[in-house]
Amino acid sequence: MIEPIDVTGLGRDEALVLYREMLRIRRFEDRVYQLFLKGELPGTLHQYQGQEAVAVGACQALGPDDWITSTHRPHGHALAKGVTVRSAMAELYGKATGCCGGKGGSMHLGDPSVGMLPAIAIVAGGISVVSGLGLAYKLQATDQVALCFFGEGASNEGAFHEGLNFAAVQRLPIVYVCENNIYGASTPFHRTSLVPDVANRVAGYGMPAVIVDGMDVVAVRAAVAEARDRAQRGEGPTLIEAKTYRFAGHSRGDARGYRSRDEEAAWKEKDAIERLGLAITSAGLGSEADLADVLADVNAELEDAVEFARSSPDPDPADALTDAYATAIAIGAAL
Amino acid sequence: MIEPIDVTGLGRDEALVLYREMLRIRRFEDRVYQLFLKGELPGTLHQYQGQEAVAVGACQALGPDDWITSTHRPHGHALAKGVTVRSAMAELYGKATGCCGGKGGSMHLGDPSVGMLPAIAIVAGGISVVSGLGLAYKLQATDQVALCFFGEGASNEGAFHEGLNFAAVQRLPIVYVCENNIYGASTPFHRTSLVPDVANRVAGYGMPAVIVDGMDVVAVRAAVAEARDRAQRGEGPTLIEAKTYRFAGHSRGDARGYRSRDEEAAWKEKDAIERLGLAITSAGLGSEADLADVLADVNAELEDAVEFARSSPDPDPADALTDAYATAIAIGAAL
Amino acid sequence: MSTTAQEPATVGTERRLTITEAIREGIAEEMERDPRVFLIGEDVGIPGGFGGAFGVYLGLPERFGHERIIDTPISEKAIAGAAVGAALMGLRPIPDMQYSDFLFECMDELVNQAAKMRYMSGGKLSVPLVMRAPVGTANRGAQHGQCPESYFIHVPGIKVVAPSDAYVAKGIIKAAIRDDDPVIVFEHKLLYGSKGREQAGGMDLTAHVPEEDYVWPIGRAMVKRVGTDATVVATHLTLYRALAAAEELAAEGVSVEVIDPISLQPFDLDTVFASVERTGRLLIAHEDTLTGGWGAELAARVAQERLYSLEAPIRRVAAHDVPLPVAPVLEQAVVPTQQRIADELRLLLA
Amino acid sequence: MSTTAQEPATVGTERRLTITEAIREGIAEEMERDPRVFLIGEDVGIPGGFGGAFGVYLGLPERFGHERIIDTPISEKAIAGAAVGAALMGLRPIPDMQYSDFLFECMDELVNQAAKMRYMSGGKLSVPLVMRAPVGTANRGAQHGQCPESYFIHVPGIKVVAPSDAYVAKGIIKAAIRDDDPVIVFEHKLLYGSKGREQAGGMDLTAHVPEEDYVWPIGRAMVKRVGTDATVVATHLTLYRALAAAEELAAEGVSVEVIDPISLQPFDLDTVFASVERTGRLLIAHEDTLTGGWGAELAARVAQERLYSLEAPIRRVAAHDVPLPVAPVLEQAVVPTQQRIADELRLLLA
Ligand SMILES: Cc1ncc(C[n+]2csc(CCOP(=O)(O)OP(=O)(O)O)c2C)c(N)n1
Ligand SMILES: Cc1ncc(C[n+]2csc(CCOP(=O)(O)OP(=O)(O)O)c2C)c(N)n1
Ligand SMILES: [Mg+2]
Ligand SMILES: [Mg+2]
Repeated sequence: MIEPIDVTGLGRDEALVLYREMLRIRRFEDRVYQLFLKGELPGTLHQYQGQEAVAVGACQALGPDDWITSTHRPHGHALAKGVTVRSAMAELYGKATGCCGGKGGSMHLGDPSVGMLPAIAIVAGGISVVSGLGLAYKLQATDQVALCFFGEGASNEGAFHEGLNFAAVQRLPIVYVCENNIYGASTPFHRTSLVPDVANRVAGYGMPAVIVDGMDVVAVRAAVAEARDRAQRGEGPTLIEAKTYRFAGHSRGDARGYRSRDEEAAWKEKDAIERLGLAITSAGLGSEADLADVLADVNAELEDAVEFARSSPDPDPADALTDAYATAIAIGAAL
Repeated sequence: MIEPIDVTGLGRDEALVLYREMLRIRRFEDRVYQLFLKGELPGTLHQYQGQEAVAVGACQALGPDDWITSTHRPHGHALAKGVTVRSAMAELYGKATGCCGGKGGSMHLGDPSVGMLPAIAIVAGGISVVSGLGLAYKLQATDQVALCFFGEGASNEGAFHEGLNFAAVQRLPIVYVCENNIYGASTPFHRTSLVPDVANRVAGYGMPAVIVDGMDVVAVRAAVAEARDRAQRGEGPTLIEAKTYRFAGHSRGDARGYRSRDEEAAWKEKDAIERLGLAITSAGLGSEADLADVLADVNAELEDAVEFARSSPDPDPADALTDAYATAIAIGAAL
Repeated sequence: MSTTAQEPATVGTERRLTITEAIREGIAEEMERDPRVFLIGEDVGIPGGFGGAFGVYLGLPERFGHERIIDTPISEKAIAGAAVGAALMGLRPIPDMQYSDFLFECMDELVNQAAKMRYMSGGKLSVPLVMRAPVGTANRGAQHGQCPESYFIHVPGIKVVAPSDAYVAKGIIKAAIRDDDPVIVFEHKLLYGSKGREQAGGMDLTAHVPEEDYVWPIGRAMVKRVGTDATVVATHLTLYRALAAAEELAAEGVSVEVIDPISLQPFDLDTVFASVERTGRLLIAHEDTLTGGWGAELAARVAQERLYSLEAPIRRVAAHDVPLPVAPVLEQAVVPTQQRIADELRLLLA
Repeated sequence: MSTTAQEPATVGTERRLTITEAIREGIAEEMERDPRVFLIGEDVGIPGGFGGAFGVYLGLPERFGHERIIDTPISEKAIAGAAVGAALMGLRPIPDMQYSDFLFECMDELVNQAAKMRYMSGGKLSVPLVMRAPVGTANRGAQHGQCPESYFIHVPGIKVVAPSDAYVAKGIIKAAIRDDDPVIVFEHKLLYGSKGREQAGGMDLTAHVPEEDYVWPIGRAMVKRVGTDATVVATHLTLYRALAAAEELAAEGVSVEVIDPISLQPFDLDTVFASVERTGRLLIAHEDTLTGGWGAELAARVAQERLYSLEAPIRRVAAHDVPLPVAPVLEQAVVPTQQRIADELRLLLA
């Protein structure tokens, strides 16, 4: 039985935006998976279905000048932060029109123009780098805030410890959003930690932590908004642990033998999109028809993006040799 | 005013052993410093005066088959674990008779025959490696325990996080002894951590922590003994944070401008050797003359060691090229 | 070291295995033989899981139990550190690094600890560990396709091997496990013989692997193709591309010798020197980037030791000096293709 | 890139500075000029502290404040990561690594992040950071004396420089700060000009450093000594030993040219090629270990591009392939001494 989330105080437009943003990610991922199975997309995929409330809730609480860092599983973060569906899709196809010109790919989606670094596919790599974003904002006394997405598995990396402690000591304007989807690849968190929550780990840095229902987009948005305010007041970073679940396998071809179908079913009951949809209709913020319209829009947007990507040119092979350096050094001539 | 430590229940022999072990380290360090200033010793020194109660208390709680790991500041650990004064001194001189044959030096003192790895001078490096000692004991089901010395500064390294968490999850037989001497080089701990104690940092690993007076050798010994018992019972690792102070500078030539002379004086009042000496005489475990005898013995041992080191041969230069590999590969012939 | 060495002729029934199967078998045999051998890494033994990032360990937990197939948190420093420490205590750990790109997370443990502990102890200790680290680009972008072998030939105290077929892979993993020094074993993802990687250039590769116990000695190269006009030294996927380029040139009447060095540190220079003495021409080919790659060291050795055998400048063909792009068309513009190797050979012979 | 370049003749009053002073001045000038420049590292600005491990930053906190001289916990990954992130946001961080041996603690941030972010972004971002990392053995043993320059010439996306005198040091640190790419600046501890290191072979080195604003371009070598019979390319302490060896050979009637490459990536090959074309003989000398050192790459380039200029095999002299021992007699048996360089030159000329 799906329970609606609490939408008290939410306006109709706001509610439909949240719904649309989440649905866009879900449909993008589903569509991308089909395309991958058809052999249209090279490489591999780490998909985001199930976790949409985290990306959308978090990014909806940010301003356009706030930057995010992301992970090997960045599709949801990218779309939520405003990377266009066209440029994300084209990047997955490895096309010249992709957001990284075909040099990044699925694991490195990003776009500086919307405040997203190329995603970092080294687990916890973004935690290292985000300190510098916060430090830059602090030194320049802007009111920007940096937001760092990572998984519960990343909290076992040394980078987590060094990065969070440094940010705490420096009172950097950073919001850490840990998406605890229980598994790091095949490994359940409880086999890698004697404490149940990642939130337990930051008291040692003097950093506050908040646990939030990661299947409730409104709750995530509220938690991030509060942490952002705190950061902007100069009070330093906050960790938000969003309890969530990835509906798909870790990457393409994962048969998910390490978890039960019952567990999966229980989490599907908490589907963030359905919970918001139900809340919208129950609270009279919108009708079934409104939701269907959103779906139709999103589908149209996606088909346009697929078409765009398919018809985009491949990158010029000669471009493979540019962009390693900002000030060119002759490749092959210099050492 | 120096306060004696509590020696209730301590026997005379035991008390004098603890006294001798600490005094040997103190006098070794003082003597070595003179020799260094005279230009007899190459390289640099990180000295241990002030922290003797930690090394001695900890090592006295260990069995001969328990191994320790050490740091850039290893002289005290080495002597406490049983590295001979002769072989330690010769190693500082860079002589062939040194405990590492002149290949290790001040920062890498160690001796497998007494259960001490070459000290690791990369801050927190020993924390990485000690996991493997504990794992070996666990896999082989011996009742050995590994003990890892490190400074409070090392608790800011990623290795601390990864190592302690791994050991906790695996319930490895390890005792972590953090010597919190307040400073990491010139940097006071409170500038690098919002929490006052390193002990605050391990709850996130589900690991118990104990804070102990690091200027009380008996208290340190008791805490380590208890942690070792726990480890032998298969209950996993413990962190012991010993509050202590290095009386000398960080390394040779440190003018200690980053701390006050008042602070230094206050800590000298807690001198572990004097506190034990006073306890021995007040409790009637020994007389002033007994203590003077110990000093005389230690001094004789030291002069013998200096003589030994001075008269020992330099290593054969050809030996510089051996020992990189166990199974030799032709150096210069192979790539 | 012997100057040439060939895969032995098949005795008895042929038994063709993929590299994945060969390594699994080699590890299993050594775990059977020696109770000190154990595996440690991320996702190596989780029930219902992957058996390591490339399925190499599937079935091993059932045989050897979770005491000896140790799943860890995502903590590369902890993995490498635990391996170093256990090796120092006399065990024989096989730490697993999913992708060799993650070796950069535990460089201190490898370069400053594993490589130096024996020396610092004055030869009293040793560090017999075997780090497994898959390499090779496969449409996954800049952080999941590097070939970092060459960093490690620069670390005195560490041995580096790079097997490219199932026969050698089994023999050398066994040799590495029995070796008393730290060995890093680099395998190429596209040579595992797993299905589904054809699109990225993966090869459906098998070789005869005899049932009897054997090792391939660390430090011994294999002449994969005999020739008289030029010598190519290449590893991994590039080796197969070089062999194909050699065939291409054979059709043009040129006879190319192709050597798989297998071991990069120590390196079987004798085999290369002997070949260059005969052919007078040397092309070195690797997927690792050009500048500072192992090919530079080999070229430098030949330029010092066999200059007078050379009839033409030593050439190298390698990945261009850029990070790895993800788009297939860009990727193939970076790594050495059969085409580029053939072109380089033609220049070498011009 | 110009083929030869010399320290300019002294104009006006001579002003001799140590490398320490020159780098301090260069950093201060750039901090003055550009508010985006800041320093970050361990023990860099603590009041009453050391001003960095080698005193380079003494006085800077008083001038620029603790906002721009940032003391950190002992957390190399945090330091490097913060530098990468701040650089991506347009600032110009100078992270400090006390000893280059500790770079192995933040290899991921350097190799996987700093070097690749620009490329992965399709050229939309850049990472203008300057990592300072002192090198060189000085009786401190295996973990405090390495010369890891060569690892980094193998990282596409990173630039590597190695100044050896005060004039160049100031010019190149300023060039590095103004450069839009990540640059690692390796300086040699025994060349800082600080007292008290004579026992370990330290040199009391100063050079004229003009007051006016200048940069030494990254990628330009300097011919330190003109000669006709052989070319030596050497850096850091080994450069001075090579110059001494050249004097030694001058007494034997041999004329040796000595080149300081200064920049290892990019590398001023033109200057070396032009020299080798004249002398026909090349010796490469560095304190980094031999196998896989930057000398291998230079040798390979010459063997490919200037083979026909060579009148003798290219030789290399470098630290032997072992970790660093601590005993002075062992240490000097490992690193290239003046004696070994002179001997190698004699072999080169034989
Ligand atoms: C340093 C590093 N180690 C290992 C990996 C391989 N890897 C990729 S994703 C992953 C699991 C990450 O788990 P988590 O942080 O929980 O994120 P999730 O996949 O659940 O989103 C692993 C082990 C990696 N990319 N980087
Ligand atoms: C990875 C690393 N970073 C930095 C250093 C330089 N360093 C040597 S000792 C030291 C301070 C260590 O402080 P702490 O751990 O408290 O030990 P203490 O010196 O107080 O015994 C530093 C920064 C190092 N050796 N290794
Ligand atoms: Mg997860
Ligand atoms: Mg300390």
